[in-house]
Amino acid sequence: MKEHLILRVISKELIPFVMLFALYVQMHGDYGPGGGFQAGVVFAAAFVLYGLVFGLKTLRKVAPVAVVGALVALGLLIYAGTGVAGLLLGGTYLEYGPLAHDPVHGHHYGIMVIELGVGITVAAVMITIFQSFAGRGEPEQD
Amino acid sequence: MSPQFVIVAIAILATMGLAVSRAVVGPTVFDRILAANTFGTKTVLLIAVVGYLTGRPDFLDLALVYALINFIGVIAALKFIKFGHFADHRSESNR
Amino acid sequence: MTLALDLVSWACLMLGAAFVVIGGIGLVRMPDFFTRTHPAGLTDTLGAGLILVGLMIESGWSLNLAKLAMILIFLLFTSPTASHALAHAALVSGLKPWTKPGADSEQNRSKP
Amino acid sequence: MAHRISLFVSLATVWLLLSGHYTGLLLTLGAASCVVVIAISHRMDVIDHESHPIHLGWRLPGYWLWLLAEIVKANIDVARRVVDPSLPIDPRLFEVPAHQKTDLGRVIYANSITLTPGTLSTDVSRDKIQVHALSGAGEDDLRTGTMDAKVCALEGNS
Repeated sequence: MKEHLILRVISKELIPFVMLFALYVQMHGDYGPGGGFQAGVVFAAAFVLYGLVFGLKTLRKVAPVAVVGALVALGLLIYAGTGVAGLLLGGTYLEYGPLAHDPVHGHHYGIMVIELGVGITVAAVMITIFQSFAGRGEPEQD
Repeated sequence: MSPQFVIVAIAILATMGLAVSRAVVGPTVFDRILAANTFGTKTVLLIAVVGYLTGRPDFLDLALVYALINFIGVIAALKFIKFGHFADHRSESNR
Repeated sequence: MTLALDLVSWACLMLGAAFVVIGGIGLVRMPDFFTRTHPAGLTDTLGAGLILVGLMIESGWSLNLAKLAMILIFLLFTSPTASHALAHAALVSGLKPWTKPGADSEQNRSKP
Repeated sequence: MAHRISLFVSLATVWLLLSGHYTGLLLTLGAASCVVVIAISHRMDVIDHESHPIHLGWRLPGYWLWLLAEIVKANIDVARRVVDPSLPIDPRLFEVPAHQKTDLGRVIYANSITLTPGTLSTDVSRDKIQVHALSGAGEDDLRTGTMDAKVCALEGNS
């Protein structure tokens, strides 16, 4: 659909704002509806739109399968790492209190980092799913 | 409860019902996608109005997300009925 | 909120609701796909616009106003794009537009 | 570069309007988000004069106001036709010339046509746009070329 003029121009206009909106949902998880999972899905939606309009090959160039796969693991590592950090600092697994001097701040930062991990993993998994499902029925060439 | 929001919500719901009936009747696949698109944009409005009706304008974030997903969904559905799959096509000559 | 603003908000919401319903009726009444896209556009432009403007007046100067404006701008960008893509795909796939029976409008029409 | 700066400004504005929490932490995160988005957009190659038409400048709001009036007129016309029991429609498919010099101009023209109910652009090529109109009135309106000229003026000479 790359040749589709209107779709191409409008998508180019929209994609940055979709991504920014996803990050807004990510960062404001404590204040309103939102959080890591929703943010990840919206962020991936920007890539899905990009892939639909500009083609799967271009999407693979922008978000290589290896990098996206690594991001799935990175998000999980951030999540688990926060838990272990709490453990090392004298709490239990996934206890946020000890992460900062003030337990309230600790909770705040802990949740934010955990949500970031969730967001990265969800976005990366969604992009991976799109790439592998969209690849079905691909002409066997290139 | 403010009556104007109730009236608007009912009007939107009625239109959504009409859109669903069009989606069921068809007859072509494009009619159905058009009806689904209309249904989607009306859902966005409904979320916004219901947010005000219940005094929780936080819902506006959800309305934005829904508008976005609706657009991407229509484009995806179009691409799918056109090519039968999402992969790159050898002859993408659809200007 | 002052009475005047309240009245304007009411008027916007009611007019918007009316346009949305008329668009819905048109969606059912029109004879073929291409003519149906026009009433669908009705609900997406003035219908959605008036309802969102009514809500904007209702919310006053706040961040909700900005969010409503964003929804409106987003709809105004995406809805014609989706309609165009749909109509284009329908035309390419060989769907013939319905014309008024008996009137061969394309040939008979004198170009102004 | 100018497009990146303008994208940053608009992204930051959107963030501030969405956020509503102006604490140090969230403002820092917001700035970081804008930078991340610009980095990814750069990688996607979606920042250019098409997606971010700063060269249109202040002519754009004026055009929008004019378009708004057109939309209102067209809406009332189509609404009248829909509620009329005899359904007075006479749909037709035709082509109108498009004198815009750039792709962006043609996109604005085509989307303006679609945005006014009663006319719907179905195909865009180099120098003409195929339009489906609900009635003769819609066709006559477009054939006067007012909208075409307005979009051309919007493009300017840049």
